[in-house]
Amino acid sequence: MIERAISLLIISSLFFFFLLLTYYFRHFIYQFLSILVLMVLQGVLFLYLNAEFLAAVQIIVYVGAILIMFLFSLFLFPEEELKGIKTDVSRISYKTFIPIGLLVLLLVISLYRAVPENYSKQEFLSDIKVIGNFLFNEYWFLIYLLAFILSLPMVALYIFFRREDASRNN
Amino acid sequence: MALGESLPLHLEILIVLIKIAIVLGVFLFHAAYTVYAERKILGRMQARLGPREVGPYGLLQPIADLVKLLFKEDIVPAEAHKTLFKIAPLLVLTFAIVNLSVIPFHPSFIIADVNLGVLLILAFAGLGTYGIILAGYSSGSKYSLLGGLRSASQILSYEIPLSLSLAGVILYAESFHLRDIVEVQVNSLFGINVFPQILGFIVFLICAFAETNRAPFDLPEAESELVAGYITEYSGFRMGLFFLGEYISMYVMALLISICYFGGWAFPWWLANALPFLKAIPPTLVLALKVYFFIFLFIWVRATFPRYRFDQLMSMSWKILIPLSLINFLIVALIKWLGV
Amino acid sequence: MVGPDSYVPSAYLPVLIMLIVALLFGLGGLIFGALVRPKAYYSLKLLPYECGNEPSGLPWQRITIRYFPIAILFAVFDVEIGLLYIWCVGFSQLSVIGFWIMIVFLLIILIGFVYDMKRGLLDWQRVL
Amino acid sequence: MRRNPYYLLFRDLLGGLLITLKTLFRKPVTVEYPRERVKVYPSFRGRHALVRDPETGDARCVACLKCVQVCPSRCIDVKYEIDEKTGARIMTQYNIEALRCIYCGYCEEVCPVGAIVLTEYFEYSVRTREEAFFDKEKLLKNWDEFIAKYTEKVYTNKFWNLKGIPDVLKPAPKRKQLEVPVKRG
Repeated sequence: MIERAISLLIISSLFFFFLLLTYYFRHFIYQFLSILVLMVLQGVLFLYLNAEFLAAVQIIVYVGAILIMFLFSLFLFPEEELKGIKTDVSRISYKTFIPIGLLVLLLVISLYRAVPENYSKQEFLSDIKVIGNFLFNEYWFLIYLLAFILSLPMVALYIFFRREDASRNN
Repeated sequence: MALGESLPLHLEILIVLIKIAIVLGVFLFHAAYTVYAERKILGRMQARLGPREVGPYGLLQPIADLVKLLFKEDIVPAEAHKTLFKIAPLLVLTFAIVNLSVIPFHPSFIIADVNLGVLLILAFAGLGTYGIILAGYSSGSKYSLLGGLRSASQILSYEIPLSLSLAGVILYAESFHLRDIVEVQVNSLFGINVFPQILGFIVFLICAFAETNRAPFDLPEAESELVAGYITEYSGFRMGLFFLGEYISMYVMALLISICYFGGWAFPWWLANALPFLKAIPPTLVLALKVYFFIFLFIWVRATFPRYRFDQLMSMSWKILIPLSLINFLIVALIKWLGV
Repeated sequence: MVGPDSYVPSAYLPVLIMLIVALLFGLGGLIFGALVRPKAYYSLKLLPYECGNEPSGLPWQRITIRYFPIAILFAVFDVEIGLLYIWCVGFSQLSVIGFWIMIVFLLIILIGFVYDMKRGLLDWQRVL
Repeated sequence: MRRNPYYLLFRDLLGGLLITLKTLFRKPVTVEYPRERVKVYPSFRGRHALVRDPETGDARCVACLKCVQVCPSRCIDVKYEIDEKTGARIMTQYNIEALRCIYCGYCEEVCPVGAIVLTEYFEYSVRTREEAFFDKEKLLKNWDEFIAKYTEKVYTNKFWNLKGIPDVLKPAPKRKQLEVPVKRG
């Protein structure tokens, strides 16, 4: 097991190194790149937990999709504007936490059952088929919820864009 | 099947290295000569001759190109982000080559025998997109930035119908491993996946053209509007790395098409029963012939069709290909569910 | 079966080796090229290409917002595809509800998608 | 948008693919220039030359200046003296700036004695602008170089408008007299 210890040590030290780099860099594209490496490293860590599907989804969804979304939204600002941005804590109001709290509550409600008896714990972690059956047969309500959560931004997108367009025309 | 069980670890690594050397050698040779074949076929399709000065029939042209690229000056524009500018072509090439490690070339020849073959290819495609965006961003030129963004959003939009049409194949085989996909489809009703999933095949083919930035979807290299897109500022060997990446990803796509939809190294059972001598052909050769046909198709389409406009490209992906691939997926799901 | 606390993903080692070899291949070519190629720069050569004109301003301006919905839609569909793939792999052991929940899932996603499409978010030229 | 339902069969796309496939097996139209040569037709207009009269050994030009007048790009410059005994003009300088020439052939056509000619020789390229500036000696030398490779005994140019040249040899517009309607009354 010494190779596992060594490789985990290497990965975690790389993790901290790139974590420090996100603070070190001033230019947003380099900060973004270090976050990207962090996400890939997280995928590798999932591999070490014998969760290979989770690792692949981590890379496909987080690195391939969500970070690209971040990047595009960073491109929306010219470079000079990004330099002047400072955090303003007072703008964060308690209303922000209401949807997050609701989401957490729903997750807890839907996850109130533990893993059923007939799924062995070892297989449950590593075998994709077992995960699939577990998700779709037992926790189908979560999938149903997720569908609404996913279709929400698509509807919100249009409203956001229409407002953006109108303000630009004025 | 973990490494280091039957043999000592360093021997296993040596075997893997030898396998990688073989695969890399074969594919770099093929990529170089695909450039030659493309120029030759494009020439003949336009009633021209193509390259024929260097060596007999111009056969040494790829080597001459390589030497030229190596000896060309490497220019990094003054306003560029230097580090990113230098890393970006390496990213594109690396993530194109890594895809080869999960593709089986023979029932028993595969570099990394992992369960998640298709998913890894999708993951590396997502990572390779960053090479293109960063190349566009870091060049410090307006054409590059626009080309990089366009190319990235093109690849992003075409990855969805691509993976949706692959979902039909995965559903049929119930496995991500490309070897399982071949074995299941050889024993299925039609012998190849094209017949129940003709829609999925067409969508996959179109998306393969768009994913590899080939004509008629070569928007990032649209000479008429964006000079050369994200490779405007690149010169010398760095530009060569981009081209190598493009040609290798072309081969990956051709391999995926022939493995997922045309039975890979095997002939469908009805053809093998009708013509028994086909069983004597070595499996890798069968796969290679299928791949060569699709590479020829890539070149053929480039010689024939004009380029799409950018908004046509996007609306085609979202409005036509995604619904089509979903329909294909639902058909496969119904077939499986009803147990036909 | 090896538990998660002592598991080494050795099946992925060849992928890592392939990654390193590919990187070394590209780097090797670049380093060899750096040894042999000429280096005769002058300031005119290092200008970004702008059809022969002097470049006017930096390229990093505000880009059109039209790229942004594509990224969001891609993220949504990517999550969907991740779920779809799990569903595909475990298909033969699905229960009836397991089969239909995916169809419902796809339909709900499609409702949002069709809404965007009808409102013209994907038409590049249309003003919203 | 309503389309022909045959559109779904991709007939136009497949037809396009078929055209390129057919062209693949056609003979290429390329001429590999240094090894193969295109046939040069008699009315080709190439490098300028002044015809050397075999009897006098000099140019046949009579310095009538018609070519200078007719040249659209004004690249011909002629200087002459007047012989005091006979009153005839004697051409002393004849300069052509070949870089400005548009190879229209008007100078040949208008020349009453057939002195200037645009030969059928086209393989000339220069490294400096001065080399493309032809004076009298250069033009005569051009003629010598051209006529040395010429195999037939008599040379005639299709653009020369001399008396005695049969109509068949003249370019097409000259053979047919164009009739221009004139408004009457």
